[in-house]
Amino acid sequence: MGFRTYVLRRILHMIPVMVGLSILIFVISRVMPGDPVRLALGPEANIEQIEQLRRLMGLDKPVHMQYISYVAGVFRGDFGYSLLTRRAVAQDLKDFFPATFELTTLAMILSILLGVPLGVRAAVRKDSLEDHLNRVVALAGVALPRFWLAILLQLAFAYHLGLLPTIGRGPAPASQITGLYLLDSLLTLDFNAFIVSLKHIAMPAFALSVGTLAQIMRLIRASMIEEMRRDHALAARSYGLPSNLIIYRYLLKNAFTSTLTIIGLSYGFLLGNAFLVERVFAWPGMAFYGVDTLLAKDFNGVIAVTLVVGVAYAVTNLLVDILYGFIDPRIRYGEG
Amino acid sequence: MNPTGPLLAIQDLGIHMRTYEGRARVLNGVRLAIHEGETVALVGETGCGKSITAKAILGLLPPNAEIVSGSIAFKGRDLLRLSEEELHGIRGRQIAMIFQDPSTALNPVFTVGEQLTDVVLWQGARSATIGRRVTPEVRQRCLEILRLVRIPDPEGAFGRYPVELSGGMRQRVLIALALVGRPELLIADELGTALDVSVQDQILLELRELVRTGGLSVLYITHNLGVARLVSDRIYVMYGGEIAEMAPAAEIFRRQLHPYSQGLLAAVPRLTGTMGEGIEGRIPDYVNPPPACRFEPRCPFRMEVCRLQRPLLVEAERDRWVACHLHGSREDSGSGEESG
Amino acid sequence: MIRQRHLATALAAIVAVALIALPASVSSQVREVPFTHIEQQIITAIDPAGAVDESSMHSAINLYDPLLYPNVEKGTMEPRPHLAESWTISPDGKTYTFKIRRGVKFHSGREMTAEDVAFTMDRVLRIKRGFFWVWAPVLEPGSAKAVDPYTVRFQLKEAYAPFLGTMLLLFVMDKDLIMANLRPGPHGEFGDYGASLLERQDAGSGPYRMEKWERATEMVMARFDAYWRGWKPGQITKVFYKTVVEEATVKTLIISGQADMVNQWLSPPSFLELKQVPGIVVKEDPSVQLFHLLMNTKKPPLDNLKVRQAISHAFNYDIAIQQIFVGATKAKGPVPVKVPGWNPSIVTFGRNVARAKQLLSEAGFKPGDITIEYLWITGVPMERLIGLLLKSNLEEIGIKTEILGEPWGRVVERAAKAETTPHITAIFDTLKYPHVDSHTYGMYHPSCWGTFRCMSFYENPAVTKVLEQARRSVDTTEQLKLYKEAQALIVKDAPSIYIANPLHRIAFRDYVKGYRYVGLLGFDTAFYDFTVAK
Amino acid sequence: MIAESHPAGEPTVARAQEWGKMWFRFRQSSLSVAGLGIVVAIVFCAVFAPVLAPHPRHAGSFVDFENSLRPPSLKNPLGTDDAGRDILSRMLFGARISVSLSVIVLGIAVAVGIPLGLIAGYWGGRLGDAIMRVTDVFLAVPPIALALAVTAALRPNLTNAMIAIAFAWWPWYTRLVYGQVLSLKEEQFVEASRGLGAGPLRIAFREILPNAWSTILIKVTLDMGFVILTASGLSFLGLGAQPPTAEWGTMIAEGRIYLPGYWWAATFPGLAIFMTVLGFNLLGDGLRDVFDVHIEQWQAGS
Amino acid sequence: MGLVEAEAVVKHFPITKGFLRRRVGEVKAVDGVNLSIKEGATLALVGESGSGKTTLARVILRLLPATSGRVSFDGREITTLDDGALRAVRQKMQIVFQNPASSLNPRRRINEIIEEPLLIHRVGTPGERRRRVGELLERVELPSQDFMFRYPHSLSGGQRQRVAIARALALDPRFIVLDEPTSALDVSVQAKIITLLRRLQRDMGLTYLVISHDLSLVRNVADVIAVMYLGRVVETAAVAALFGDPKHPYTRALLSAIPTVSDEESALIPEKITLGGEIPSPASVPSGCAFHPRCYARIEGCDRVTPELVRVGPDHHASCILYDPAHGAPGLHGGGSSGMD
Repeated sequence: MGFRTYVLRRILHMIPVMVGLSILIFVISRVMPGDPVRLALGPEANIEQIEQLRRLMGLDKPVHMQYISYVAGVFRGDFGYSLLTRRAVAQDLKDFFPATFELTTLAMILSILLGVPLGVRAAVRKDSLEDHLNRVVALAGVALPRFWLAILLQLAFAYHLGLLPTIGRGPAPASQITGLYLLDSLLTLDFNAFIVSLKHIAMPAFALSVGTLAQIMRLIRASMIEEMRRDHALAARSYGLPSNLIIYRYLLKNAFTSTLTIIGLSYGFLLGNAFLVERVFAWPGMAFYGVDTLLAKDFNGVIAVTLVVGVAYAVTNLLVDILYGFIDPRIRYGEG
Repeated sequence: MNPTGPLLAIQDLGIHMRTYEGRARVLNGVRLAIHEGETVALVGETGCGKSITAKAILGLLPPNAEIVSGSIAFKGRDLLRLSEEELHGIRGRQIAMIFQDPSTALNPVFTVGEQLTDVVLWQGARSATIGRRVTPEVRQRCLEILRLVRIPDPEGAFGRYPVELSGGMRQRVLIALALVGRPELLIADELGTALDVSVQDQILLELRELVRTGGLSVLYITHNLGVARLVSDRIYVMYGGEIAEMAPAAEIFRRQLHPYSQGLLAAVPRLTGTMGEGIEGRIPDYVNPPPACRFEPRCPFRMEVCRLQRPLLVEAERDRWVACHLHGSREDSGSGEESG
Repeated sequence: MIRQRHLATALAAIVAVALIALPASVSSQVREVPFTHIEQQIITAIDPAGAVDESSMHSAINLYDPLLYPNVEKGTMEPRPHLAESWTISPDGKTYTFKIRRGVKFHSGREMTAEDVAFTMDRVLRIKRGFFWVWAPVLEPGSAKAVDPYTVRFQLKEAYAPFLGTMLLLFVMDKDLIMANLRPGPHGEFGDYGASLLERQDAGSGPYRMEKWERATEMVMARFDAYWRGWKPGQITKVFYKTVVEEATVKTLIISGQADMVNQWLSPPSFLELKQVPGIVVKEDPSVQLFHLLMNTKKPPLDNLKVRQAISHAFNYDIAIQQIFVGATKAKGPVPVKVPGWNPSIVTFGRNVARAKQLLSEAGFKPGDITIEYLWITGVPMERLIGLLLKSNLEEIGIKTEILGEPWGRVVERAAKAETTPHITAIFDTLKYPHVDSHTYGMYHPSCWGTFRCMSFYENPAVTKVLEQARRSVDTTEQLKLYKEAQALIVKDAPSIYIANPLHRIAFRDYVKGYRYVGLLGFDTAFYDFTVAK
Repeated sequence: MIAESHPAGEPTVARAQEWGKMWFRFRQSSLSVAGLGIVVAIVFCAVFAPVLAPHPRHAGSFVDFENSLRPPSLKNPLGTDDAGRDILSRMLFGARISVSLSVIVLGIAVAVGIPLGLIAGYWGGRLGDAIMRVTDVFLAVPPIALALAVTAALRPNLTNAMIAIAFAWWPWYTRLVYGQVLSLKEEQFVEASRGLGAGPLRIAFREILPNAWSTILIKVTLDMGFVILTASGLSFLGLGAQPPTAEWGTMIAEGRIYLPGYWWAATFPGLAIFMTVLGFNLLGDGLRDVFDVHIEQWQAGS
Repeated sequence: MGLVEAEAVVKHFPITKGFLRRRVGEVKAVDGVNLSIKEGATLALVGESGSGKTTLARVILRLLPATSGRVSFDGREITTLDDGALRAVRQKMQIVFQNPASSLNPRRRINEIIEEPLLIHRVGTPGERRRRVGELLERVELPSQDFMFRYPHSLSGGQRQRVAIARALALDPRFIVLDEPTSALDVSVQAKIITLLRRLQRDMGLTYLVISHDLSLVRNVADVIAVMYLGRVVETAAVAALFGDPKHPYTRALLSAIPTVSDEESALIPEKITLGGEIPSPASVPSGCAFHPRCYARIEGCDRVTPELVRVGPDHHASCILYDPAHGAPGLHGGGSSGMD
């Protein structure tokens, strides 16, 4: 099986999963006991108004018809109308998604940049005090309730030290290109804005990354230890190659490759935890929006957020798989 | 016989390993010598300690191993007393090892060229820089070695990943990697035994040719007596972490002095249609080994003394050394070092 | 001559204004006064005809001007002139005529006229959102007419006691701006009635313009330079109105100085904590809020008056007002004590466990027979504590309680029908318009069934009759008498456990001046009133 | 008689040896032992909460607002919460809830996930495909997001939170078992069993499943912590246990508004969750060392 | 008529390509093999990796379905049997795998492992089964009480293989496939196992199909040998004939590469022939005679003609163009076959 075919198949595999996901979440949203229309119209609305809006939104039709028209809408880029924000859900997503994307991406980068070297060090110094310390700290990262950590961070860095802003994304850079503040300010060489954005994103990104970082550190440690036991590691030593070359080029590439798919999966945990972290930091992202729509029983918002999260997760894993194939020739040359 | 002494001389090497079951006395007073230009085979069954011996020479023992006694003298220098840095200078450039399994001893995510280039560039260096500067000379040197080990289309192989190569080709690449540093001593661990017999045959022949033309000394580690007979000048038979017997290759196949060697050879199925009964029992428990002779519980000729006193490796006949109470020393043992 | 003198005065005035304004405009650029206010609830809509919650009111009050304004200067909620300079009421109480102030500019720069006022009223009545329900009983589209550019007349179907007070809630909108930006929608010739426009910008004449609005997190408002009331140094020029859900975060923000003012919904212990921080002022005022537990009179066994009375007797009011609400006054009936029209002669229930037990057995229930559901709104911790107190009090008389927290939306949803409404629901009710009617007719007249304010589903024909009479009564004394009579009747039927008129607390940095509490929902957070003296 | 029906008591001896060896491997890491210690302590607390708690009534409908938010003292070692209840007592009872919540959720996930994984992996075919497709759908969103959606669709309480989490959790076991089956299916002992004429049911349950148990056990151990974390996340958003239930997540959610001034109300339950999850994670790591025969196993001469 | 007969057995594995899993080719693992094993005899399948010998054995046991061809056991065709009938036949056909470390379930005790076939086929009462397990352990020369309750990993390789053999014997089979039964073992242990297998064959009248790449071993255990190369049998003969007078160039090369341990043996093998290259992948079998790219005796036509297995002596068949009557040039090999006709 060629690599290109493999990628193509992975992409096409996403379609039934997304259809399934949309059905699942559609059904869940329709059995929710709340009446979003009532909710949207406010406490003083009367029956007539409610019925009117219900018709307008097609909620009087049978569920499968609602689903079909929803899917048809999605293909036109129309995710329906949000009863919570009273505008097109697509517009909401456009506004909220970049914030989440920026946050989770930075958290992921942070996790990898910190987790990989820590994992390598722990593996190299296996069973030393440093290793034990690393492991306990890493496990602590996994074990901390994320929202609790977020609050503690706020108390430490904003309340006691006053170093970082407590909430929000900060002011948007003058020119918005991608909607990612860090990137936009860099692109326009607006370093002040960059620093401001960085200060704002620092705590939420760290709070979010801690678990994944720990996960990655553990994985890298385990697979580095495994790689170090392999014949080719011993062989490399026997050739008289310097240890930094062996560890950081030879073994790390193998270890990273074998942990790559799990790193991709851990992006899911990041997205999941974003639902809690964004709330604490009042980060205007999709997860924040998602919780609000959920509490407001805003069907269209909930479904759209779930789908976007699903797609983001799937695309990440797809990219990871492609990257995996790219660095591991065993995949590229179709062993499996 | 050799005024300068052997190239490599292992004396009384003892290695213990910490395991769950306790302290495993894996090597017990191993003694082995290799002279310049000589090919020596270390023969033994699974778990007899032959690979540990090889790894001990290069200082590549696993972390739970502990050297408790002895010395490994290479050109007069005791490798066991060298620092990791000094060993680093020896590995690959003076002593090189060809690993056993071609499917696992190559790094799967780097091309053959990358792995060779790195060895050419960084062998013996303290640390490597980030980039790889592949000059035409480096590339030339790599291709030259690939040609030396008879890889067809070296240019093509240079850019390939191990997974794209056949087993025989991978084995050749492993040999190439070991030869890059022009070592004086080559350790070949079960060379070719993971390959099909027809391919194994090619590789062994080619290596023999390389050794002959390059004046290399070789330590072959194998469980296959036929292979040992094919390639070596002298054979050490190892049992239970000890050297049971040493003899010139031609002679040991005619007549074995140690009961273990006898049993082992008898067990080999022959084309003549004969095949022995095998040896009773199983390899010794290294945590609680037999008190004196480690072969004693399985030995058909065991005597009282075998349980009380450890038999030492003595020269029972000319050039034939054996560790067994059945064979006394030819003269005053210890007067002469074993020699080839 | 006279004209000339006028002209001269006008010229002089212009010159004077120019002289003051010129350096002022220069210096005003230098002296920006930013202000950060934190609220825990999001602004659901900035269209005043879109929502009635406190945050949305904040946006309306600052972006728009109501026709009348509470008399904050005197510390009362009595209506005083604002956009309307004066008004007359016909003797039958059915015709209200307002004189509109001249020279009021919308943010578009156009001058406001009576047309705009009439348009605004029609729009609310047609959209049927926001405060429309306040006017719906007496007005319909077309009831408001512009007599001339500066006179508007409202023709009511019948006399309506709270009408003048409701004019505080009529936030006048820029008709031309809206009509120029119609999108297709359900309102015929009016399309969407500007709904989509008002998602992006305001159409008001208020002291601030909306600069940016991210619904979930932040609204930025900037000073409207041409505001008709003018500007003085020290007034706030830019407002960052942020939404932060977490109470701990809110505290962190004000303590660290990242916020200048935080909202009233923090818990009493939090305010206690803030009080001890130097540089922070916690202002406490007796509120016009009512905190009560609505008992669903249509749901057995609470349909039995004796059971309701028993529960009312079982509750420990002292602990609630002293230890949970810390410093609240005990609620005396549905009307908060400070509201004009409250009936001081009402006798409410007090804690009497023996009596409660007796009532319960009279009603035919034995201990353990009854399990009731108590609903509280997640995010309002005091309601949870009251629930815990109620549970422990009711245990004493053998009633079991299940405590259930649900988000506000779900509470509203469950209020729709008596069957879905829980036995007891905890509600903070703030005066919606400055009239006793809000807490009597608005909570106990069957017309309000289905809304969260009427989760008692209270029905007593005698009370209904009195309430309707009171509303229609033109004579103020008569009116108040009727409302007081209604209060007495209602309390006897025990449709709610009246617990507290809590203290209204708000925290701000000590350099913020000019804050005053008037009781009416949202009107204390008019940023125009504040000055910052750092 | 007994000796005959149960020859020589050998199995118990052999088993004891096995356990002994496992315990030896486990002991090698002090962190694993620490993890076990924490877990044992928490289970102990859960079982003996009524005995250990200084004020057992405080876990119920007791209130004492006079003593609300008192800092740690001799009477209340970890302080009191906003209803004047002893936090230590409530935390001890909270251990019961958290542990049983995890056990129930994982019980459901295992009971549903494993058979499905076995069927999908061993029988395969159209049914297997269908199972894995459905599993993929469930795995397409993070569990907490899915659990959130489900809790929002139900009445918020402890039982429903459990149902919601289990709803999002089972596919992980299906996928785990599926992967295990796929690799074990290729093992020779499975082929050997097939060669002997064993039916699929026998192979799935007698040959494959016993070999997957260790992996499942490790995951269950690690998940014990993660379920508690997820549940606390739901409680944080007000979708979990209802008052006066002394659930840790709810306790944090209730106490967090009093930070930083009355720090103890949220901090101690937070620590409890932290320690529990840490304990189960360390234990899980330790078990992995025990079961993963590759690690540290030395074979002489090979 | 042998106990086990294979006729024109073909086993192809499809190679799919592209997104739609189009079938673009086949791995011709077994490509038309005829075999006949006489009752009580031992047939050895010899070949290097990729020759298809293991696949063939699995097809014979119906652990894999055949693509085409027939396999019969005791005169009864088993390629088309339904599951129920197959179960009955399975009792009489057993397999012992190459690696006892992986063919024994690590989570089961030895007694459970040996008892398993009895349980599957519902043989006997628990007491009878227990006695039977003890008997079987004795038969494979393992002290029964000591071993019964241990787990496989606490046994040595040789002991494990004995357990595997005991399991295979549990149902009194008539035919056992021995798939590289000793290649994972040391020579001294190998000899013990071979001795045991021989004795069992003698005592129980078993029929063996041995799969091996070790010609020296095969020389000592087999009656008849079939040499496979890329899915086809290239030569088959009685042991003496094959070693004494190998006909096929591949067989000769294989024999010449055997590492020997004595001069007597060295004298028995053909002069050293070193083959170039390695076995091609079964997915791309060369045209004509599959061996031709590596063959030292290649002649014109080898790349076009697929040679049939033809009789080259009594019970001696080879498939090489040199012996094909249609292309015959027997002169070339006259020397080698002298005295055999």
